[in-house]
Amino acid sequence: MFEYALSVMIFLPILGGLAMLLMPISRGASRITGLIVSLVVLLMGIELFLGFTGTGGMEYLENRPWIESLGISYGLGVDGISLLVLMTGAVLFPMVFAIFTTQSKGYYANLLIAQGAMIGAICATDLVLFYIFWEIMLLPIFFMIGIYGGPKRLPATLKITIYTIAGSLLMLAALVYVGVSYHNQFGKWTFDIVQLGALDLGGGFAILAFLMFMVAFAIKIPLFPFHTWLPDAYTEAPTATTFVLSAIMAKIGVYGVIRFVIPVFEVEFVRFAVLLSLAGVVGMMYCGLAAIAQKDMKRMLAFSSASHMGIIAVGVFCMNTQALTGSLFQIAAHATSTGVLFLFVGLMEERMGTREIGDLGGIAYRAPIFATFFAIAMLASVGLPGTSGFIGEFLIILGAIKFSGFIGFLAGTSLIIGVCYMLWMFQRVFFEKENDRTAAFPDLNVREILTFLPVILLIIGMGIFPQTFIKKIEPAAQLQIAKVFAMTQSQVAETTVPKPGHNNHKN
Amino acid sequence: MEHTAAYLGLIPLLPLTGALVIGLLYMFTCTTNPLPEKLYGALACVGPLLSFFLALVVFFHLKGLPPEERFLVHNAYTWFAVGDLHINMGFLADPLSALMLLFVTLIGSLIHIYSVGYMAEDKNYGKFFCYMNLFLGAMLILVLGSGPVVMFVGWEGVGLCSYLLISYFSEDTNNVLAGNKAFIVNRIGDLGFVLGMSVLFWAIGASGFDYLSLRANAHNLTPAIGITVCLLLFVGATGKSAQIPLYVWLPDAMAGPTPVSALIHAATMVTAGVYMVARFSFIYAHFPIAGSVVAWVGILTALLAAIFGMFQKDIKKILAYSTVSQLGYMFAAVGVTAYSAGIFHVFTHAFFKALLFLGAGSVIYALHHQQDIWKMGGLKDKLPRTYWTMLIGALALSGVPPFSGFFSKDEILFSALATGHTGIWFIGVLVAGMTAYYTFRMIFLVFHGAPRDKEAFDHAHEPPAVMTIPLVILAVGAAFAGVLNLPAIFGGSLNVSQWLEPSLVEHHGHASIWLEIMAMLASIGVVACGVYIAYKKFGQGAEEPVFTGFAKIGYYKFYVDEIYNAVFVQPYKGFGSIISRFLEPKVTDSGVKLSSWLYQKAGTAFKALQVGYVRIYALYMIIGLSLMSLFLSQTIN
Amino acid sequence: MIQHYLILSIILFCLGILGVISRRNVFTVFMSIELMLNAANLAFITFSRLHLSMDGQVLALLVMAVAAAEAALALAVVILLHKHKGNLDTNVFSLLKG
Amino acid sequence: MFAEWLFYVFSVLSVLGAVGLVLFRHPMSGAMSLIVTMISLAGLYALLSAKLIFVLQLIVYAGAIMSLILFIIMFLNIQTSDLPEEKGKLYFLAGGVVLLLPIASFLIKVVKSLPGSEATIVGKGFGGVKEVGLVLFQDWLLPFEIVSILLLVSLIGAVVLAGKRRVGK
Repeated sequence: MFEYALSVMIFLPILGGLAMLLMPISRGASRITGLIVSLVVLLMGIELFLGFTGTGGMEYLENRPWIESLGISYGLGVDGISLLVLMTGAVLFPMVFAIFTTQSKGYYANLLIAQGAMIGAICATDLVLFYIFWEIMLLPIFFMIGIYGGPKRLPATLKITIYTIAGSLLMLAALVYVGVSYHNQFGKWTFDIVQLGALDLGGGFAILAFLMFMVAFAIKIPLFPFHTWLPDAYTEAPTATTFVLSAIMAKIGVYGVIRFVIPVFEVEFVRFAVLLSLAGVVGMMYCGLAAIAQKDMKRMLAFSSASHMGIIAVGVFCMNTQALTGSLFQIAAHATSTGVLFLFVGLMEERMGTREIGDLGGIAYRAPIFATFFAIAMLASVGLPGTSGFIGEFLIILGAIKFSGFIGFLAGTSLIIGVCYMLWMFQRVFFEKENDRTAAFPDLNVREILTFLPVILLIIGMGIFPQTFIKKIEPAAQLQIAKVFAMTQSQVAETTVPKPGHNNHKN
Repeated sequence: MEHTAAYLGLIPLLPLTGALVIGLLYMFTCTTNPLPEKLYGALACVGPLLSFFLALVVFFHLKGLPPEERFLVHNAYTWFAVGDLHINMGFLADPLSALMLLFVTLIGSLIHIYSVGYMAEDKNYGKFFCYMNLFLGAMLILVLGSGPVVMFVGWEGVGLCSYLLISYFSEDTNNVLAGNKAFIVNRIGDLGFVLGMSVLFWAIGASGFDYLSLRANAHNLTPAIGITVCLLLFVGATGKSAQIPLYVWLPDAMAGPTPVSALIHAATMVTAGVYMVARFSFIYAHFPIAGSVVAWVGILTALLAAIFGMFQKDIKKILAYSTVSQLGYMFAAVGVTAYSAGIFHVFTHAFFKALLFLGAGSVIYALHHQQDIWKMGGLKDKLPRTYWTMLIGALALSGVPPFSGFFSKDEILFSALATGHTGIWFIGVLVAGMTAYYTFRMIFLVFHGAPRDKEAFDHAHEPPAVMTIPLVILAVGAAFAGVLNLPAIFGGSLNVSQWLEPSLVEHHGHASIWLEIMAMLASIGVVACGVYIAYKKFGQGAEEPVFTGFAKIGYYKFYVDEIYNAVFVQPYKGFGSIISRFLEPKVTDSGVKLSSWLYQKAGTAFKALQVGYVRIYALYMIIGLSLMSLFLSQTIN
Repeated sequence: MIQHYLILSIILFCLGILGVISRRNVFTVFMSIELMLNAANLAFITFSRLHLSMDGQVLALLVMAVAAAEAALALAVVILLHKHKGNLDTNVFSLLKG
Repeated sequence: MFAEWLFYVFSVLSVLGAVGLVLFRHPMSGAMSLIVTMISLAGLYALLSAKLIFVLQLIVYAGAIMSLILFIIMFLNIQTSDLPEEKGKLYFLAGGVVLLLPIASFLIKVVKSLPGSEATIVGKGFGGVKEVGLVLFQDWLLPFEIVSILLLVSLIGAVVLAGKRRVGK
């Protein structure tokens, strides 16, 4: 029965969400339905995690021909690269349903659909299937921002739509190129990512296709300078959407680079790695600096999230096992820390009607539990040892140093930049004098404590016992890096041996 | 042996558990029905005392082993392993860490006991002890960590606790700002530490990234990488141990409660940098150039801080600068490869500086939070126990024989001379005089002369025994700790140095015994001058002077804070504003805005074509057909 | 010879197009369309003759029926137009303007 | 030979009629010249041996449809003042000719490439009522029925459109 776990995890939420939209049920009932569905997915995710052996290959495979004339199949699978991303998608959703009790039915339904589509995008092993889920995933996001967002939601929706659609179309074009190239080289159609790895691409078109893929993912990550949709969208989106965007969707961008771009475009990837990692580092610093000037807490966190995504991206571009593992780990760590921070901000906004940092103060005195939870999530987000944030950040910096000392140094500055704005915000919001607004702030109630506690424990647990997770993802990372190096080495060997008449063909 | 090694994990775990228990109790009860303070006090002291006891067990276990086998390793579990990088959550006890362990737990316990009295009136009693226990746990991880990464856990952990405790009185913005400053400046240092670790790992870490493996592989380091590693790690040390250029946070850190200043910002955490350099002696000893940098930075910091210390009027600020200054000495010591001398100074300094801080705390407590020494005076009779214990501390700090500070400081100065660093020796002696001057300036102004604030004076009274007993214990330590490391000329045999021998890689300088005696006499003479000048100026009571000229610059600490603010902080914030006000909306976003603008313009342009008359649309069709025909006609024939 | 019929059909068709795009009088436009239909019919019948098959003629027949239907509707519209707007200018119909 | 001669006469007449339609300002004149074209076309159909279509062209087109148009034109009693002012007509005409030339030349090229054939009149067995009827009611039955529905719909549509509206709606 469990061999169809992935399909169930994908389609249970999607069908649940659609059914919820069609059925005339109250908002309370729809919240409970959402909670139950997401809890089922969570349990399946945990079962899947425990059963995952972590040998580096794909597990829980499902494969069914779909459009046979074009070699497109319904292929699902999980390996070390997707495991933690999948887990964030499976684990974090029930919190949203548990905390936000007053939203409308469509809101909950959209959340469920988003979850299903995201899990689909994470599990897909077929490029076309991935693309389809990737697009489906955006629809509920648009609706949620556009319908349930803040006062400036329409421009924000428009911006994210333009950006992501542009990216998606570029990706579609590149995807077609990849499929056609495969057909030209091997005489058959396939979009299966494992087989596409055998492709030997070269020349200007390959670079163009690579850049198209990269732009699509860079927009989603978001990588500097494609990040400008993020502050608006994150700020205007309702809290749960911001949470989903930052905790899961951004990660799918990084995941997409690792899963689909690196195996196919090894040579181009190696060639552009320095540039891309620079973009990551610059984005990290740029967004980090921008964060300190924000007055709106949510917007500040949005910039902080972008800043962290920059550092995660650097880990991917450094091309060594440590950095890649660090990035994969940091994906989960960042989802738990920054994602939860967004939820906290949402709670504060719900209770006090404002997120302006200047309006707040002294919350720690009234709400010690809330303040403690917030502080733990915040410390994880600045990478304090003992929390989940440290392991990933350390591994990424370590790997970056090997890649290039300069990049490593710049990546390291995230230690400082992150702490500056976070402490500044923490001081204004939780310390100093309380005012009328914050004096009435109630501490977390039992339901909320029970909701947040698992994640807080996870943050600490991932910091103290990270090996539980790392041993499942590390073999896959090692395999991936080994493939890149094998491929580029052979390419280099090929280009250095002069072949009369064929010299100009490569490059 | 295995049995004792297992204690190593327990030592930091005990205070951490204490912190957890206290924290949870406090968190869930503080707003509804606060628990009694006694409960928190008792809970808080259990962990440190048990740790101290275990530390003694470990220490004596080590002592029972032959010198070259004196190390215990306990690998609790694999923390994380990626590729060649294999990090154990491991704990190492060797002579060096055992010594640190011993005095950290001892002084930590004493200060916990003292705090029970000092913090009695505070409403957030539980929170305070939660942080204190957490700090002690982190400090013990720092000391016991079997490799740099585990050490870094403690390293950052103590930084966090330092932040939490400095901004403890968080309703006052200045305190929180001081906490932020401490954390951020420490983080700058931590960046150096992380980068240093990374470089070190890629150089020699593949076969094990703990001290023992690194030490075995240290000979593989090339000079370039070795020096880079040394300097990067030293950046980390300057952050944590308040050296130039990152010392600025420590004086501000005095915003925290006084026991915190004593424990964290005098006795333990700030010496972590020295400990770290000593830990990496197997690298530093190979690269004298890096060592010289360390030594010079240290001694210049000592000089600078001593200058500042001479002009301060806040009793805790004086002690803070004196701490910075003494830390400078320690770095000078480890810089000239006299690691054992440096560690010994860490050891004695912990006693006398904790003593001075706690004494200052007593004074502040007695005067109801008055910290300005120009508002004190004549307290000798009111607070006799405090006076005598603080006097011992002051004598030790000034380096008056036979108190502990004399031996440790003299060992440092002699090592500098013996390894040929005459300049460092000269500055060191000068600083010794200045130290004596400002220490006794403080003693005279606080305890001698006539009371300057009559009302506060009348209300002053000796604090309770729970506060004075730790003072006495520390005073005993401050007075006699020097005996542990008596040099040969006094008939001793450098016991501490010998004890530390297996942990360190030292190059001993050779100098004649006459040189040693000359140097010693010189420093005693300078110290005597310092004390004398202080007595002449302040011994009989003096009025608060108005600072002019150099003194004014000194009082304002050479305006370093202001310069840093102008050079680093403001530009940083400025960048932030520029990005969010100008760069982000106007430049980076312009690509999207441009494309949407283009679409709009193109839309307007095409709108003109949509005239609405069907026949015009037919015309467009014809145009299209016509063009197609033109194209197709070429394909025919 | 048969090609001349087709060429004539092309010429008539083009003249019909010309009438549609250059004239604003509803009647003329309408009749130009009729002209185009006739031109098409001519082509059909020519091909029917060329291939000696009846299908072309049947199609022409159907076109005539459609033309009749069109005429009935179009003229009704013209009457309405004249009733409401009082003139016969096709430019009155500009609701397609964006 | 005679047939060829007839062809040229009819084609010139039909083109003249079409040109008249495009150029005459008043729709009445246009309609009259269109009738010329229609009748000429009927002649051409006859030359092509399409007897039935020849008859229908005369009866349905030149007869019924054109008289309906004429009837409406007269019914509306169109004065010269009712006619739209067509100032740019000449430009449109010239432009239209320029645009249509490539299309026409392309089509003519295509036509030229077709196999040539004589258009002699075929006697019995072609284009009569019987032949057309057989094809129409066997192969083309469904389109035929659809066209009949179309006619019905347009009939109703015309009545509804041109009928009187109730006031206020």
